Amino acid sequence: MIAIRGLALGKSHGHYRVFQDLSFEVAAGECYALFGPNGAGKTTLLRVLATLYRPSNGRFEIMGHDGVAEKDVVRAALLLLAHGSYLYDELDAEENLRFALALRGLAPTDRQIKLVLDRTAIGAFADLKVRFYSAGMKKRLAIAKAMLIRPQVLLMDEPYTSLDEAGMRLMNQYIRDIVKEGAAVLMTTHDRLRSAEVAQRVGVLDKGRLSHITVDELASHAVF
Amino acid sequence: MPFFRVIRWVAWKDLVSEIRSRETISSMFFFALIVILVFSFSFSMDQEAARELIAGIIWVAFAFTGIIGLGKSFAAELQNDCLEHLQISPAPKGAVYLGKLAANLLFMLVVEVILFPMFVIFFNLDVVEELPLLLLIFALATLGLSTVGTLFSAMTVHIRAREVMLPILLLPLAVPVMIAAVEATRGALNGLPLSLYGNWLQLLAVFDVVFTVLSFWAFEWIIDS
Amino acid sequence: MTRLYLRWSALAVVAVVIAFLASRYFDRHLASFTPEDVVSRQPVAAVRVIGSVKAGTLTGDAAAGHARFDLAGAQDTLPVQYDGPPPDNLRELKTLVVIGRWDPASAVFLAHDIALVTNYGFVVGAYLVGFIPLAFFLFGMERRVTLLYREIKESRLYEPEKSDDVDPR
Amino acid sequence: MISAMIKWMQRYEGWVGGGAAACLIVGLYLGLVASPPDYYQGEVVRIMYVHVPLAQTAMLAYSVLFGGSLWYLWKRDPVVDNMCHAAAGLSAFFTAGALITGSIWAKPTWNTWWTWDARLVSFAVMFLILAGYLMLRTFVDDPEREARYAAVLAIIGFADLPIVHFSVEWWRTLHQPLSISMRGVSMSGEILRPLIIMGIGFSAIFAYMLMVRTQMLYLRRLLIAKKGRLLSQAHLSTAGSGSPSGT
Repeated sequence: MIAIRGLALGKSHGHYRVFQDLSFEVAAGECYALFGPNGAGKTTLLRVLATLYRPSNGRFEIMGHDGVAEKDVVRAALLLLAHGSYLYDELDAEENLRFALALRGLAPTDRQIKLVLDRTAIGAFADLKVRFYSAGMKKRLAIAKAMLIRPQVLLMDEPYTSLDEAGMRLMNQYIRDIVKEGAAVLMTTHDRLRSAEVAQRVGVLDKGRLSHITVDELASHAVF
Repeated sequence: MPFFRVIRWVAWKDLVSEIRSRETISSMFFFALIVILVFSFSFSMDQEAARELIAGIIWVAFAFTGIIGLGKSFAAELQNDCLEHLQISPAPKGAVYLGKLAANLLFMLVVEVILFPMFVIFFNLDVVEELPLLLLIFALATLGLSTVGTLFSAMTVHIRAREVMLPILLLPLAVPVMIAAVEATRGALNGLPLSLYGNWLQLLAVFDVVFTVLSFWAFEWIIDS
Repeated sequence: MTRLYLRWSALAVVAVVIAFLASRYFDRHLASFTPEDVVSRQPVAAVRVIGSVKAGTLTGDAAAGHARFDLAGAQDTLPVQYDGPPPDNLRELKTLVVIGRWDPASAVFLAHDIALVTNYGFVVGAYLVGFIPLAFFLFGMERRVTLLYREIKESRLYEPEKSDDVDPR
Repeated sequence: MISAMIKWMQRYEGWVGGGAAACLIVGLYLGLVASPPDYYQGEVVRIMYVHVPLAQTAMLAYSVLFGGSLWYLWKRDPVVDNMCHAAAGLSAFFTAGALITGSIWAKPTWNTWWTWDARLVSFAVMFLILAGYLMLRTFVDDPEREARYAAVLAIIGFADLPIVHFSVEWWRTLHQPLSISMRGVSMSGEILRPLIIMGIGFSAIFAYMLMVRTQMLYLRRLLIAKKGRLLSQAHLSTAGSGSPSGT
């Protein structure tokens, strides 16, 4: 679960305040979709929660652990799927997976790797250097990575971009699965249709403030 | 031990990437070749002058090639935001540092081992019996350059003018390494007894230990907020 | 702003006074004449004369503090009668400074002390290098602080914000 | 705690500055007028009364920078970071001063402007490290990251200086066996007195300058921060509800 209390981020020793006084929670087994216009601070919020930036005020907890003081525990529990694919161009899919998992102290078996590559439909390209992958394939590989890691908290930055129709279905299926297993999912997105399929709660971040709306309101909401 | 596994995997990742692309080592190698060429033109060398100057030339070439390799080390991590990944992965940062250090050290040593025979050929050096000692000197001094160098590579990767800043920050700090390496290499090449330049090896060892520990500790502040 | 300039003007005045005193002190105690100056200007007060001891002219008991020698300048030479503490540096062909007064009656320079030629230029240079940039550096900084204060005031940024939580203290 | 100390020192900075000026004037009198010339060095010894305090102050400034950097990494206090930045600039200034006055002293004494003496080389390296430090600070965009990187660099550089000193000392004894070395200056009271007074004066003026410069950097950052935050006020405030609520 993610619990955020009075979180503020002034970037750069308070030079510029992106958002302030945010409070909300994402429970275990819940998928929360965060909407908002460009530049509202959605991505920045995810990056704070992923412990990339220090918040300038307030605190947040991931699985009951403080996001600043207990960084290491938090990092082991969460996974961020960001815009950058976090893949090494010269390694192939399998090597990339093994490396990413090794950083978390995990060692997947060949069978597990083959399974997730097949499920994400990139098994045929498993021996290809990631350099030759398209953006959509990289995203699929990221899903495969997440499948192996099974994070308790999953943060996703615009998960649907550059995925094809089948890829989006795959993504949603994966989100449903992991939510069923009891993970907390927080995603930022602009795709109302796709996110409405999986999200239980929806928030709109605009001008540094968060307002909650229901999933049904999503189609008619006019902020973005 | 997860700590050592992380070291191994980081180093392995760099090595495999390098073996497949050959980007770093080939650019280092050709740069060093050019340096040798320029030096042999700019000093008209007879046997006598060569004995005096060659150690300095070797280490100037090695230091600048090393800087090229070090600069590329963390620039490569910028692709696909991999550096961010290293930051937020739960892996101990010190292990990541040691992995990168091992890879950098290996690249530099490989280039040096390829280059050294060229010095021997171009400048008519006589090295057969001192070879193991020379390798030890190379290893110690290269470790000294790459400990701080790896740290500064991570530091300069996020800043403007990073290609300039790496040598500007690294070389003043590496003054002791350069002095010790040049003196020890000169001693070994001229066939002096080890007791005359043994203390330089000690100095190199002290530098290596101090800065490996310091950089290991400081790396966390560089890569993580 | 005015206070800053007032303070620094006061400092500048002090510096000028010190410089004036220093140059007075230098003229009185450290500046030296050449033998030509002494011959042509016939000074009455005690002066310092710089020159080299002419070879073969040093007579008398230098170790006891009594000696006669000729002090050579570029053209003229000056006969010197030295009576004073035993000098360390009185040797032939040595360039040094003799301190004493010119006796026009006997046409002999009566010296009571001997000093080495010193590089006052280096000393003065070092002190100027030490202090002048320091003063300019400090002045620039203080001026900048004052300007920044004024800018912050004028742009009315000093008004406290409603939530000052991320103020860099 | 350091912030409180800085605040306290800023309150009394006028006294520190005045005291420094008084010490320097007394030191000038003692050094230039009252003290006798040295037996061996002659009048040139008077350069020491400005050179040695400059060098000592440069080292003091680097020590402050080192301590402040450690403190910053521990507590992340932006004011301490400002102080470190100020100390680095001052240390570079005093190092340059010490190098130049040392050079002026060396010319009449050793008959050379520069020699590869351990002390000289360590100071030159220190100057280069500080110059690199100041350059690094201008090249980082994010102030938080700038402070972190700078602190690490200052600590690493500080650890390097003794090793530089040793290595150059060994290297020198190897190549120019002590043809010209610093003679152990006989520290008679007449030489010691102006040295101490000038040392106190320079340390005090360093403290004063540190306060002024910290203030300068702090104000500059404040100005940028406040302008930025006015911008974010526009970003954060909604048309209906006026300014956002505070925490």
